[in-house]
Amino acid sequence: MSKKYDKLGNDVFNKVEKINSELFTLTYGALVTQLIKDYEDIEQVNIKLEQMGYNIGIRLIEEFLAKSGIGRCSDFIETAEVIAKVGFKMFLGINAHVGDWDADRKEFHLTIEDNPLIDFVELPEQYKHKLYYSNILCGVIRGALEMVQMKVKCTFVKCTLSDDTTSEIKVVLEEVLSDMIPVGYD
Amino acid sequence: MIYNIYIFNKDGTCIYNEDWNKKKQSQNQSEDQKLLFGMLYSLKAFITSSSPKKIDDKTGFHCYKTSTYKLHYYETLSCIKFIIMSDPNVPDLRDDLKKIYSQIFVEYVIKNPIYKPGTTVKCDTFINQLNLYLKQMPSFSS
Amino acid sequence: MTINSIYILNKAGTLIYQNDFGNTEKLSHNSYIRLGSTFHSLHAIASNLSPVSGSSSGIEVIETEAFKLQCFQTHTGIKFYVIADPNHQQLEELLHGVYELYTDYVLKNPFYEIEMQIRCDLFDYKLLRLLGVRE
Amino acid sequence: MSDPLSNPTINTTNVGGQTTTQNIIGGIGSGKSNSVGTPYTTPLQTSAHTAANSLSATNSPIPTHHMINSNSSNNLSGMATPGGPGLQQQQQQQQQSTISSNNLGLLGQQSQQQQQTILSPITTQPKSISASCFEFFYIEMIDCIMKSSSDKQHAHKKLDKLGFKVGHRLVERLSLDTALFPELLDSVKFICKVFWAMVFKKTIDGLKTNHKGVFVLTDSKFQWLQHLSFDSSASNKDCSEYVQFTAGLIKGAMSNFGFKCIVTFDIQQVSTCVFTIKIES
Repeated sequence: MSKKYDKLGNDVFNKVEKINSELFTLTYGALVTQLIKDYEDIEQVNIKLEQMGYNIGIRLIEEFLAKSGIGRCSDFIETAEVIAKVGFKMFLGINAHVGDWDADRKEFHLTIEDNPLIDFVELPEQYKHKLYYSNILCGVIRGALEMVQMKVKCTFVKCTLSDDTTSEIKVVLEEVLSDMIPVGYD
Repeated sequence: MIYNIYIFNKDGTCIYNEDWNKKKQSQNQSEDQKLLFGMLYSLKAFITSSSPKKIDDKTGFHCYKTSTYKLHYYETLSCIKFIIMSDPNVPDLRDDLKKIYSQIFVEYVIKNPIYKPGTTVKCDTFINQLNLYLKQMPSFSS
Repeated sequence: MTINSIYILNKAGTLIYQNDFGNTEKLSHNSYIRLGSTFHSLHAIASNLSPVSGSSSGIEVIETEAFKLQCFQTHTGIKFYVIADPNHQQLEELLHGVYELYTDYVLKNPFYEIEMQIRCDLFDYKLLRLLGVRE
Repeated sequence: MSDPLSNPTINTTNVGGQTTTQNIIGGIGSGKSNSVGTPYTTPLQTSAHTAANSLSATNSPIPTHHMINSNSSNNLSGMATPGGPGLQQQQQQQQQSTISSNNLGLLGQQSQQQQQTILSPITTQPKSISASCFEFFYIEMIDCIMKSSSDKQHAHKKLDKLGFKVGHRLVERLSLDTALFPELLDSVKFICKVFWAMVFKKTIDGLKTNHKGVFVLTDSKFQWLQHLSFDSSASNKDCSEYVQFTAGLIKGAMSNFGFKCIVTFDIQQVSTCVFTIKIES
């Protein structure tokens, strides 16, 4: 299945309008340092980045659905593949891999390769394992999936900036939401 | 002939509604919108349960027709509902609704920094682009 | 072109006849009743929602990716609707045929009480032949 | 309009198997500066131009030959033929960093790599992301900064500072090989073409100067306002916060070239932005 989505991810990425990633990397870096100045408490910065990601996700999902033409995913496993192979490729031009599924297929890890956000970034010692520099990505996934009826929790479990070998996000499916029931209807 | 367009968002708010060539003056527009949204909700439930084979409750329903009008329907996976009412002989407008979603709504509403997701749509460019698109359709005023 | 099922509702929207054909999986009798009354109310709301002044009929056709529903309402308010293959083109004709069978083998049957459940074997038999012929 | 020094045509096969002919024409044409009776003369000296539908055809008073015509659908942007090495190098780098396969619609992904390796084997292949990804991030960043302080002016200052930091570093990366301390005029021109093309995928449409340290840059289709539109009955139609960051970018870029300046801007009808750079002596 992931081969199919690999190809789709590449096709969509070739079609979309692209810009040099340095502008994005440098602007994101400037924003993070600004937030660190504003909030001092690193945990607050993590939360703010995730919240910003959420606000981005609820818009970005529309572009994703419109441009990729993806239909409904049959299950959470397919959703994970679509995020990794189409979503990350289409927007960030990078590959991500799905792995470490739990027993009842409600939780998986997303491993991200050459994440443009952290190009040329050196995390000072005092922030290692405290600041989740790319936490905005967790928010984007949460926001986007909530718009397609999946309530998830995303957290960074490994980050190369904190000297881990890989950058990994853990995605946990908490609830499948149903359509809003209008008032007065059973 | 196209009479009107409705766009509903995830939680049932009518975020956009415009009429053209509409002959019947409705007393209370928001009442009509609620009635329409509620009706479509139970119509989709009806369709899902009476369908002989498995059907997607979002992309399954295409349109319905009465003696005086035809309602065209397109719902995205993100539960944004696009509805056009036209005269009964207009062919299925699903592809047009899809184009309105991906080329006009996403570009001029979702990507409009001023627009806050979930609120009613009043962006000028979106309205102009939508009217431009619909009015060049042969079935718009035929 | 497969015909999946046929429903007949009386003036009040109560289900008076339902039959499935081919390998359409069966639902419980109560769900058929519920579906019938839901369609009845949708049919009515649809005519109120008409954007055009003047009276509008209720839902005549519903098109979906899996089936097409065609409805025929008599002047006396009886609704016949059929659920069939999405590309079936002769559903209107078919419903008229069913209506004729209804007038011949149900209304003319002295033991049939108006507005009540239809349990006339002859009607069933003729209906199957009508659909059989059309199959 | 085609230049006698035209290059051989390179046939690049599109990913979809459809053969496309890329007619790469480039030449160091010295664009004549033609001042239209305005006090400001237009020194914008063109160094390369595209053959077809170059901007000068759109009767803009300043015959700027559009270096990269982002909406030209069929031919590749101008490529410098044998000119000063520094210039050629800068062309290639800017050429490769702003090829957008979507705009051209014909260049497939690997034919883009293959074409790049011919042109610039040395510099690393730049990563690209989708433009809408940055756009969504930008919308959220502006909203976040504007909400981070109650005083609007203070928030604008923050945006200006952010832009400054990014502009300074971005130009650092882009101008690896321009002269160490370029002249004032060259720096502004660099911003109008190379810097603007990298950030906004088009070049500045008009540059004027009074030769006394004031430059007026006009972008008639400011990219970051393309999707912005107000409710017609809205009273407050101020969208300056979406341009303030760019003013900071310019300031940062200029400071990297060693020029301290003040950058103001004015948003005109539809989405035209006029930036004024005042050099502080």
